[in-house]
Amino acid sequence: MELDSLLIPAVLFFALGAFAKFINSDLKFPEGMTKGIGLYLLMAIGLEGGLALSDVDFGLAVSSIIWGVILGLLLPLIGYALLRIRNKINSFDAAAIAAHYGSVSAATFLTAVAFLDVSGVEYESYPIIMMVIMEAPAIIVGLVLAALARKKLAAASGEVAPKTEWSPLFKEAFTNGSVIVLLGALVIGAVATPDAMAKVTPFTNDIFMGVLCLFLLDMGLEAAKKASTLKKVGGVLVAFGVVMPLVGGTIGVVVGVSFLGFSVGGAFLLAILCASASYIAVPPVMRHGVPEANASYYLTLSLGVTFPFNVVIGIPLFYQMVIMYSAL
Amino acid sequence: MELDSLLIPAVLFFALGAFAKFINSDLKFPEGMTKGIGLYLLMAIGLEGGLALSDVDFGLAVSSIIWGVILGLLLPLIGYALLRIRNKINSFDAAAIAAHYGSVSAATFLTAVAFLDVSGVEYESYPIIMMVIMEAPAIIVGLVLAALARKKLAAASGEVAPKTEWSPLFKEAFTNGSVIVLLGALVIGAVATPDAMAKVTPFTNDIFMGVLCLFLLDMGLEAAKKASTLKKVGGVLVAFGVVMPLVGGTIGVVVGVSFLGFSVGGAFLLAILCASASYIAVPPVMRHGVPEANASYYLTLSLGVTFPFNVVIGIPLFYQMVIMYSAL
Amino acid sequence: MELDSLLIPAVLFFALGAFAKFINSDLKFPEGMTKGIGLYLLMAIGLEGGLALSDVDFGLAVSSIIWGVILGLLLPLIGYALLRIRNKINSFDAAAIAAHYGSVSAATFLTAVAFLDVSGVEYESYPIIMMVIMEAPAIIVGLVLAALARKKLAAASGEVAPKTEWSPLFKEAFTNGSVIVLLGALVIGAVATPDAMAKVTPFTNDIFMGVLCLFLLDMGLEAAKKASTLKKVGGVLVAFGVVMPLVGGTIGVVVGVSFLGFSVGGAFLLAILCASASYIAVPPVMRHGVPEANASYYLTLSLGVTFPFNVVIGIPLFYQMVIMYSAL
Amino acid sequence: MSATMCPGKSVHIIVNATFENELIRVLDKVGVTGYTQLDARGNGYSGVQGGYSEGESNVMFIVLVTTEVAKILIESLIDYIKRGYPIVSYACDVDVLITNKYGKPTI
Amino acid sequence: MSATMCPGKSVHIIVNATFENELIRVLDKVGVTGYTQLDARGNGYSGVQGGYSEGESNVMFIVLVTTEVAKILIESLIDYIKRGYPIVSYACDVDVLITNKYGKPTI
Amino acid sequence: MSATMCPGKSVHIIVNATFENELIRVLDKVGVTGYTQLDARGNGYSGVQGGYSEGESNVMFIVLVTTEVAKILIESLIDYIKRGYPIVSYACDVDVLITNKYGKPTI
Ligand SMILES: Nc1ncnc2c1ncn2[C@@H]1O[C@H](COP(=O)(O)O)[C@@H](O)[C@H]1O
Ligand SMILES: Nc1ncnc2c1ncn2[C@@H]1O[C@H](COP(=O)(O)O)[C@@H](O)[C@H]1O
Ligand SMILES: Nc1ncnc2c1ncn2[C@@H]1O[C@H](COP(=O)(O)O)[C@@H](O)[C@H]1O
Ligand code: NA
Ligand code: NA
Ligand code: NA
Repeated sequence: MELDSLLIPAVLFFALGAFAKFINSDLKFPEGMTKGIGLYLLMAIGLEGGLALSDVDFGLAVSSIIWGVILGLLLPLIGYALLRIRNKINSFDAAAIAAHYGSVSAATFLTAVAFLDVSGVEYESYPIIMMVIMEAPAIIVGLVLAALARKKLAAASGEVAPKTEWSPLFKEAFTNGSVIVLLGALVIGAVATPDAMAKVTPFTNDIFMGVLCLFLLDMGLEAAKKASTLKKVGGVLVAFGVVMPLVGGTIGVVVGVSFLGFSVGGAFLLAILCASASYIAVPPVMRHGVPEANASYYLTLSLGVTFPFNVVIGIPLFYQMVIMYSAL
Repeated sequence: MELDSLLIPAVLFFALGAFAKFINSDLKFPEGMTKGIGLYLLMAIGLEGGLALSDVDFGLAVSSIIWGVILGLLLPLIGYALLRIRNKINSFDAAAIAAHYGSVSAATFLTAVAFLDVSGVEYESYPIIMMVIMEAPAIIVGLVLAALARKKLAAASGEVAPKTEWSPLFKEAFTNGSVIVLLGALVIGAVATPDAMAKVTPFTNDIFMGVLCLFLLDMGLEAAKKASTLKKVGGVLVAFGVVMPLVGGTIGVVVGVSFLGFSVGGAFLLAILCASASYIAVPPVMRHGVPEANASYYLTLSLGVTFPFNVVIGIPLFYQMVIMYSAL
Repeated sequence: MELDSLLIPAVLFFALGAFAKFINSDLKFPEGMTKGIGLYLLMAIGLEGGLALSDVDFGLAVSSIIWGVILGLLLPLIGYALLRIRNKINSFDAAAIAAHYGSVSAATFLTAVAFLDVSGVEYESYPIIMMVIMEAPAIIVGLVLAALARKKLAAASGEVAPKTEWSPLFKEAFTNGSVIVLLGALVIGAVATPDAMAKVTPFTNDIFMGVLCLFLLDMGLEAAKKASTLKKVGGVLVAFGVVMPLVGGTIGVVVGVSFLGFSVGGAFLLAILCASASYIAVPPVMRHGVPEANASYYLTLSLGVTFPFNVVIGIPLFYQMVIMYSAL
Repeated sequence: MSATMCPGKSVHIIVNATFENELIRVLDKVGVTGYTQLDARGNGYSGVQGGYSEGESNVMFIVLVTTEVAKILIESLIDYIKRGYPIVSYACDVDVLITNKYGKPTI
Repeated sequence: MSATMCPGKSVHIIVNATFENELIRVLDKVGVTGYTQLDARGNGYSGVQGGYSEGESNVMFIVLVTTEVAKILIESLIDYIKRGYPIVSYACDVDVLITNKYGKPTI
Repeated sequence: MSATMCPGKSVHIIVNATFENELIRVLDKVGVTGYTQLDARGNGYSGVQGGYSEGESNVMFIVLVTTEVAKILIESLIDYIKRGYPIVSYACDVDVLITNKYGKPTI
């Protein structure tokens, strides 16, 4: 099983991309291509989730949403605490990084879905809803932590802390493009007539897995490029990039199985959501909201460390973890 | 029926795009993506039309072409007359805008096709041929009207009007990229062997509706962006952007049902052609041919007013109109 | 048959692109689109080849690889000799051009595949492997020929020849993006489970032919653009652009039928590989490795002369040649 | 140069693409008559901006202004930097063609 | 600067992308030795050019020329503007590296 | 200009896109503090670079440097050209805003 999971084409294309970068190939995607594919993937997964919503248990959907908010608030706090141990990482960097880990990575999620599809394992659509939900709370926690840090710094130097303009920052947390496409497609998938949706399925479903392969090829290139700058980031942060997904994933397993009663597939997807770190939606918000933080830290960590870790180790690991924990 | 028509995914994605812009989301398509998708849509619709040409009645095809030319000449004249009432809009702007409304919008046409497909209504392929035909006459009328205006202006100020170089302008009317792809694909669809075409169908047909959704998502973004600059354009022009499609669409209904004897689906598509305004092919030609006109006027009108009007109101309206008029 | 072969949609779209350029249409693909489609095509053909590898005869596969290397070394030497006849073309230009003709054009190969598919002719997967193999040897021959020319020139002028840094150049020969994607997809197609591959097929197989049409539309535009600068290149080189594919293709027919025992389809594809000239992978390597050569020569030749020659004349010609030669 | 050329400044501002809209607001406040935007990549103290995502792309603004407006614009940029935002900027003496089809001042 | 640098002008021309080919014809007529083109967006009297379609994109040409050719080029541009076309242009004193692999004048 | 502006040079380097990484190595060797890259098309003695493939695209580097570093940089470029590579380059006097959020020298 474990080895097999690495032999799904999506993961192999990720490895191919990383390999190409490793041997210094000139392989390069045209600008905008990956962003375009990313929009397609969000749209497709959203429609798929929306379609599935018709069979959804309302009570469980509400519980999922509540748990999504809780996890979105809890995980960045844990991340911040881990990063601030022994004061190695400054508060601004810690706040910005923590926000990334409280949020989610759609690419990791989709690779996990590919893993389940290929293995023939069923899963609920609640985790897709949770993916939409978990973005915003983590961003808000990150911004609040940074504001507190700013206050403390100002107090220490006897100055008045500059006032943070919250409203545009909060707005960004709720209106970023990924969330809109995902949530919008979810709603459209739910309200459109089945006949109409059937016309859309060849695009959003049939060719999905192949497109994902192309996407992960470029992700492999980019992750390897980021990984090649790891030494600038330092050992403490790299360690965090591995430890945090383990912590988050484990929490996800427990919540998925014990608190939400998901099937193996569903709990596994929730674990992946908790383990993954955003690298598209959150970075721009943190650039604006926490300009004091070093942007290369969070991009390197989430794309160069945590994303490959989850794809290669996290996916088979959390799958086994769910099976074992469910069997307890 | 009416409400249902708005629930087809393509229209919903258009609304999603407009909504994203409305709440100031940072959602953005990578440069070139929409243009690329547009090329695909033209190719696909052209091939589809070409395939259908084999079952076509030759006499009716010729009548359709003749009517295409007539409408392409007539509509911009009507548009110009409407705009020049009470002399509120200067002649150059009126000429340039009129050309856009005599021409057609492939995106509106495709949304109408999606509407028919989802509703399970049949339609002939003649309107596709007419779509190709209607581009050029309208452009020429626009250029001639502008040349007359130039002459009049020169006469008024006692100067000699600068000579218009017609040939490069006419050339542009017939060789613009959209027309070439559409017409070329039409011919290819007609001459290629059915076996060969069968290999192309999964790309041009099966995934078509899904790609259209993605396209309309970006159209929604752009239309809303344009609509947000409406006040610069002024009330008279905005009113024209609503009245002209009503006039054009009504003429289309009459011609389609009474003069060409199309089915409900076919007459409806012709009405949409007449009601729609170009926003890709005509603007560059008018930039060159009528540099005196204000480019932001015609782009704002066709994309910011008439396109959304047709998608949301025109499509269900003209469909009802065809049904009622046919029943007379 | 001959005429029919030109009526496959892919070739017709190529012609449409050339026609559009010919009438000076403003048709233009957005930047990056063709490159993106090219990556898709390489990925798709690689996976397809990899899937087919399971039924492959190991001995014949090894022979194919060996013959790939031999042809990759032999063809550029023949090309160089032809170009240097009567000393009309300088050594650097000849070396750089020869490398292009020893290498291959995936677009030509895919058009040939489309031709076979539409004609319902079977073919082996060995030529796909050979396509991967033939890139590198030709590049190396080109670089060595240029180094020799440099030495001779230096000797003639009494100077010491500048030392060529081989290792980065050789590296480029083996690590260029096209080779990596093609070879990588081949391996992935071979090792991935059939179930997993089945999920990818709608993307890599079903829509393939349609995507190829779009690709060839742009190739037509570009080839015609290049062809319009032919007079800068001169008669000798243009003649070479037609003669060399005839020589290469004939060699390919003989090797395919007599030495490798391929079926008609397989031998035909090998002939096309030998007849075609690279226009994506080799140019950048020659820019670096033979900066003395004129880059516009080799781009104009391979894209403006040889590519259209192969698509329009070479494909039906070599197909007939294989049939006749096999019947001997 | 000739009478239709008028001396001015071209102010170049390089900024991460996520700040594009914000910088446009800064320019609007200063009241420039226009600006040109170029998508850019780059390298500097914030590391390589390779163009992969918006957060790793730059935008370069070129703003043609009179010497007086240049001063005001640069003061605004310094304010902006002091609020913590990273931009790189430079100015250059140029001759601006003031003939235009609108008959309004180009700078 | 050093002897391999030669004083000249860089003439910058910003024009709507639909006029790209036309402007190239203008440059060809003037007989410049080369030019560089950058895809651009922008804002000015014609409104925001956001890059959505060709009609809403700009191209910026940079042309390196001698002071004499600069004059001729700018005259051509003024002619062009007078025919009704909107362009924005500015010139800048530069030192051009004249060493090149072709042994021909760079400007 | 004001005290926060410091005179320097903007060195512009136009090179075929296939040499992008090589040129970055040249810049790194000279030890510049940063650079900005713009994707470009163009025309010159090597013919039209229309942007179709990497081999037919240009990149324009803009490097802000002190007058001293400019000299060193241009020497490196001349070396590079002598090795057979085609680049076009020019330099311009500019005032660089030296205030930055890193408190390190911009040039
Ligand atoms: N010395 C320089 N010359 C040209 N561009 C620079 C220079 N330093 C920084 N930049 C540009 O400004 C951006 C931000 O700089 P920084 O904040 O130092 O990372 C970089 O990504 C470059 O595009
Ligand atoms: N003051 C300015 N500074 C820099 N670029 C400008 C300026 N004014 C106009 N432009 C550029 O020139 C284009 C056309 O200007 P306009 O004709 O005024 O709309 C704009 O889209 C900008 O890219
Ligand atoms: N006179 C010039 N002005 C501006 N850019 C130039 C000039 N000459 C050459 N270039 C640029 O430099 C590139 C290479 O020039 P060349 O090596 O002469 O072909 C061209 O593609 C242009 O982008
Ligand atoms: Na997470
Ligand atoms: Na119309
Ligand atoms: Na060959």
